[in-house]
Amino acid sequence: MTTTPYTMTPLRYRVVARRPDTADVVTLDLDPLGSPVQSWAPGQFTMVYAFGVGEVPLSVSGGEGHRIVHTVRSVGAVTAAICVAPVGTVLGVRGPFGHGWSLPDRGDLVLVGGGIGLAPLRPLVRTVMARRHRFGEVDLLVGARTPDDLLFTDEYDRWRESGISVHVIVDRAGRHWSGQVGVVTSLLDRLRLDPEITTSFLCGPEIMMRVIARNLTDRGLTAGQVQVSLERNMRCGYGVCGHCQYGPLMVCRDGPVTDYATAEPLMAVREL
Amino acid sequence: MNTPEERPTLAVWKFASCDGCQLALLDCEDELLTLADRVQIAHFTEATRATVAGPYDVSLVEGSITTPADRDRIMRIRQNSRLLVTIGACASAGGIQALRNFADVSEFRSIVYARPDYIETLDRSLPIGEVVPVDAELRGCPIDRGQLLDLLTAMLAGRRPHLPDRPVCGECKLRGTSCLLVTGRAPCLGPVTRAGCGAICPAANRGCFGCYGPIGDPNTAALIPALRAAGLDEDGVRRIFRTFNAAAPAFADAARGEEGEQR
Amino acid sequence: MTHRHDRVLRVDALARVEGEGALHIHVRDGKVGEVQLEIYEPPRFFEAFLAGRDYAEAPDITARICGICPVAYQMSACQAMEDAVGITVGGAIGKLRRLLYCGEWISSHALHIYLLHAPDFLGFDGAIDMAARHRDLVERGLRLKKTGNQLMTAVGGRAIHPINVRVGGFYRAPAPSELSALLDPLRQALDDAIATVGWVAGFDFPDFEHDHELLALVREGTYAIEHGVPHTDRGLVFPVSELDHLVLEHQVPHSTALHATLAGRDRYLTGPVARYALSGRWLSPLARQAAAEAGLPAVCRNPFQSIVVRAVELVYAIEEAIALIEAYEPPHPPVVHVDPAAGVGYGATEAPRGTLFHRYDLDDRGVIRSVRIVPPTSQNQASIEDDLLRFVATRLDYDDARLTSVCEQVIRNYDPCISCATHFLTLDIHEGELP
Amino acid sequence: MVVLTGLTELVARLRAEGYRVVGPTVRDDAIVLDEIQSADELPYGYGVDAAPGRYRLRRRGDAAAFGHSAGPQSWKQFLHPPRRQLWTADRDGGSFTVTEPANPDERLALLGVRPCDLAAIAVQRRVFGEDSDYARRIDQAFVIAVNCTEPAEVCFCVSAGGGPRADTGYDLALTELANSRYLVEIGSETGSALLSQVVYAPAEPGDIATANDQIRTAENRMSRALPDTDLPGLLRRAAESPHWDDVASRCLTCGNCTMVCPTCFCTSVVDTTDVTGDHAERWQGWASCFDLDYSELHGGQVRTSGASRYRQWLTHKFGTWHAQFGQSGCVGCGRCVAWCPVGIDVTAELTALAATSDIDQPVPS
Ligand SMILES: Cc1cc2nc3c(=O)[nH]c(=O)nc-3n(C[C@H](O)[C@H](O)[C@H](O)COP(=O)(O)OP(=O)(O)OC[C@H]3O[C@@H](n4cnc5c(N)ncnc54)[C@H](O)[C@@H]3O)c2cc1C
Ligand code: SF4
Ligand code: SF4
Ligand code: SF4
Repeated sequence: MTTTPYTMTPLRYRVVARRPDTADVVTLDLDPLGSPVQSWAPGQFTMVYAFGVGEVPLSVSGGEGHRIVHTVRSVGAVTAAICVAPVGTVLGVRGPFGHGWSLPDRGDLVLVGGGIGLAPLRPLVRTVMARRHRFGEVDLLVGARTPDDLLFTDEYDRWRESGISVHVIVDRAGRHWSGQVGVVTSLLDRLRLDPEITTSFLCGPEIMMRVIARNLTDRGLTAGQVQVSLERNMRCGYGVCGHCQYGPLMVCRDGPVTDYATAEPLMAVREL
Repeated sequence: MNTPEERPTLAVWKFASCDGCQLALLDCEDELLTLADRVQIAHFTEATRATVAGPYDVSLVEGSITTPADRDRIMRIRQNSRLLVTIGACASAGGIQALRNFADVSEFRSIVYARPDYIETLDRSLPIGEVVPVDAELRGCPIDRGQLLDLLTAMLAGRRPHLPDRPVCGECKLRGTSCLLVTGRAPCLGPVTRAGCGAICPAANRGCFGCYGPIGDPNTAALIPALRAAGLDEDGVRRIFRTFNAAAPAFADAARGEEGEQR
Repeated sequence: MTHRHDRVLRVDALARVEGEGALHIHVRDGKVGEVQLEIYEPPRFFEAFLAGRDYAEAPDITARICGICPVAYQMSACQAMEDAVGITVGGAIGKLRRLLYCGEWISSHALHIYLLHAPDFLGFDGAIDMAARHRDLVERGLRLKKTGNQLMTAVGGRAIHPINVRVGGFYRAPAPSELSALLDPLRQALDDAIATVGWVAGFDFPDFEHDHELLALVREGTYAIEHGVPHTDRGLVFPVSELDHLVLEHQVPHSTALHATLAGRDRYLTGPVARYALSGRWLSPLARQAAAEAGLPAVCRNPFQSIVVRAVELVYAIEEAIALIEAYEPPHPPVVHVDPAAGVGYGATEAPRGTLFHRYDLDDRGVIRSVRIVPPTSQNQASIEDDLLRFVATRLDYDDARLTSVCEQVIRNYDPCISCATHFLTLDIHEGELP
Repeated sequence: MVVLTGLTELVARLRAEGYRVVGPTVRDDAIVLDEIQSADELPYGYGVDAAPGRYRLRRRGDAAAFGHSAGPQSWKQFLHPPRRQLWTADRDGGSFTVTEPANPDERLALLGVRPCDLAAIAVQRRVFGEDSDYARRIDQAFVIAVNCTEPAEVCFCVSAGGGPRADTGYDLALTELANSRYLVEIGSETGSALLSQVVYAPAEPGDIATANDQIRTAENRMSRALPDTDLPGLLRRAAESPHWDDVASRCLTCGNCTMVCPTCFCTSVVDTTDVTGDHAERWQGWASCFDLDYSELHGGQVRTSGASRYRQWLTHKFGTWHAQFGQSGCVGCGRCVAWCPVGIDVTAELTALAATSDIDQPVPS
């Protein structure tokens, strides 16, 4: 086992399976080639290096044992290189970094994932499934641009079977879509919440998280009961490069998951 | 090594320019032959008379557009190129010959030519980006060999080339040069000029004269008093902005502002 | 259109000359009627926009005329400005200038010999194709070129458009250690250059001679580079200040470029062949020996053999650079103080491809009133066309492809730098007959 | 306490022990930090006139070696290098191997570290952590501090919580007395061991008092100060102050302040390949929060306006640094004030913000 993730030198992982999720999102299973990184917790991320192309932060979206699963949306050079990497490709991995979700011992849970934001929630869903009996209502709200952009659709049934209410909504429907159309907040409006015992987990575009978090706090949750996963430019992953500063936070070190009590005043400031 | 058919094709084109920027490619002495193994040099008249028909994966374009015929030619090249990269101040901002943009061209013609009627030129020296879309720009008069190599290796690797939008000051401080403006040694455009050269001028004890053109958001207005304090008069300020990137909007505006003040 | 008695050869982009041009040969009734070297280079109006600029800007601005020989422009500009304001710059600064100039000679000559000219003799389209068969040779050329570039970078701050040159001298004198670091590569380069002479001397040269008057700067006792007095091999000697009376440029109606001639005389030739003819005896012993072993006559009249002369100059420039570095003492300060003053100043130096004249007229604040720049390529223009005319005349039996390629070779003999021909014209080209 | 006469022997001894001695020396009209071969290269007799956006060398009446204030560089040039290779990687078969560069076993001797810079070194050590290359490098280094007897007009170490006297973090600390005499305090066993190998004399009566006097005078001469208020709180409240636009109209966003600041630590990485594509490298280099691409996310930058970038720098240094690292990011060395080409002065900007902070800020929606 490696002793510390706090290094700029990557460890090698091989792509052992590759599943295209959507037109621009791919899920990769990675197994270590030599020493593995330390074990991770849901909500944490790693820095993934594509040979000669560069390195990007990616949330862990699953994995057992030493396996790490990443779900990647191709938006630029590095993510494109990772998305097209065939099985057998060796990537560099550093981490895991940051604070993950903090799951309470009991109560109701509301998980909201927008777009690729569902990726870091997926391991949380798995953990909740394993301890399902401890919690009351568990709602998972999933939003995507179009039905074709929905992630992990083949898992929704299993999630539902384990007692999680999965609600799905898209911005724009296609021809074969019989589900809901609109913004995630409209799903939220229909949920009955018990603000006393609910914990909420949000990951998606910043604007989505703000709207939902405000909605939740308007309905009586304290900001401390809402967790959000933040995103900033990252170069090191452990608080020494400075890029991910968000007010007092170093998102890589103090985040990416933080409670809304901390994030709210920061999100209110322009260009922070 | 790739077989020729698999190799991406590279074309180098020249418009109004001094050839210096394409020479930077031949100046990659240690890498040139390996590069030629990895890419097919499909059109590069400075190096070979062999030409391969397009389309081209990458076109490097040197020089500015100054004649109607060249305007047509760059459009054809654009159609034939997957990626079009401008190399140098001429291609990216019109170059030194864009000084004509601020003068009467017919007068220019008659200064140089006895029979100006033979000369067919545009009134302005146009950057390539004003005529066709451009995928990337290598700045500088001339470009930096290291940046060119990074661009080419990045394209081969699928990487984004490292062309940081930071001022020359960043590189100047990295190499430990003491600031010319602060020590009062020379007026310097470093704070508003895009990095890439390695801050070679301040290191040679002279002010940056802006050959890489403006950064993304230059505050030229705030710099001008410092240039004055370092010894430039209004005319000097106008001239320093009006050299190799005279037609870059931020520099053109700064120079025009000074003209206004003179009146 | 092509038939035996009426041919137009069009070579639309003249490869492997720096800059792009085209060649048109019109053959009528079995005789060469017209040869045109058309230059694509669109006008850039340097002489026009230099007016109104400060004297101190001329070295940087004129460097941009040509990226292949920027040092030549900087040196001629500095010299002319210093002449205008009445100062002389010599001593350690002068030596540093010569050293920088050697860098440009090494780099430019290596470029021309290996990448542009030699492929002609060996039947390749270019150096890259040549490398497929003769990788070691091309690598040797690149190594030589790199050494020249390193020298220019060490003295000038960068190889293309050096930033360290100013009227009066330099902005910064390189530390001795920065220069002595180049001694090893230069010694390697010297071996490479001597091998180069032997290699190019063995090329197959077409049987052809020219009779151009040869013009170069001459400076008693040394091979003139950054300083000298214009001489011709037919006895004309004139101070550079006579430039305007003696070097005339004409815009000939049917020509594509300004042709320079000497007043009362005719076309002439500048460049390595002229320098070698006029100053050959002041080459270093090693360079002279290399020339002798290459079988080079004292005056080389075969333009194809210019490649050998260039190789000999390469040997000389490297030796000279080594000597200058070994004796180097940084000038303190690296610049002679300049007070702007009204006046007319002239400068002439030897660019790798020939004599480069500058003339500036300054007002009392040092603002440029008018400029004249006479680059080597426009001086050689008439000679190139004359060579072409006579060369083609006896080879009309060649097929188009072969004739085209030898004509290109004739042009490349002159290492013409078309961008540096500051004022070339673009003309409408008539298919077939010329007006 | 003991007194050294001259520094020649000290420098020679350090070099003999295998240290690479780095100290102040004159270059390009400034006192820079560079490797020195002998004490002769120290800037004897040079003083500095510094003001916002202005730095001029001047001749002093004496031959003091340390009679100058902070120059354009700080010790981070050596302890946190501007550029360094993190690793190289080479393809082998379907994989690649990563190689870290050998840690140069270089031992630095830092000669003439002023108290503000000692504090800055401690700040950076805190940022990078005890298990960092930075900590290793400074632990291996021999540190010779110099008490400050000559603050510049731009200095404010006292109000930044430091002071002109070195208290910890050195092997030896000098106070420069008249006639090239140096009062020496020993800070470590290594320091004492080295000192035992050079010729010194016992301090003369009055030497210690003179030294103390000089340091006290320096302290009293400090002409700049930070506003006496809770700066993190002030900056939190001032996040949307109109004053940021005012600074932005003057600020070049050139990043000089961040580069000269001895505590600024931000870096970026650059990944490269060679022409074969089989060899890759990663390099790390100083970055600045003033660079437009510093805050880049897919689709654009977070901080595009000059105002937001200036706010980031000032707020981090004097405000959020406390939350991140439990202390201020500023040691009051004055470099950012002197080396800003347009003379923007952090103390003045903070004072201006403090003056307007009573005005109720509109609550951002
Ligand atoms: C904590 C964290 C977790 C993430 N998890 C995932 C995930 O699970 N799946 C996924 O698809 N994406 C995730 N992202 C976003 C992903 O990192 C970016 O899409 C990626 O960096 C874009 O790089 P690129 O080279 O493809 O794009 P380009 O636009 O070419 O980016 C170039 C450079 O910009 C910077 N950059 C650009 N966008 C971002 C960004 N959004 N975040 C940080 N730096 C950026 C990087 O330095 C990158 O090298 C996460 C981001 C963070 C901060
Ligand atoms: S940008 Fe400068 S170096 Fe490049 S071609 Fe134009 S003039 Fe020459
Ligand atoms: S310092 Fe300025 S002028 Fe000099 S090379 Fe760099 S960008 Fe060009
Ligand atoms: S913020 Fe300014 S005064 Fe403070 S430590 Fe940095 S450079 Fe020195």
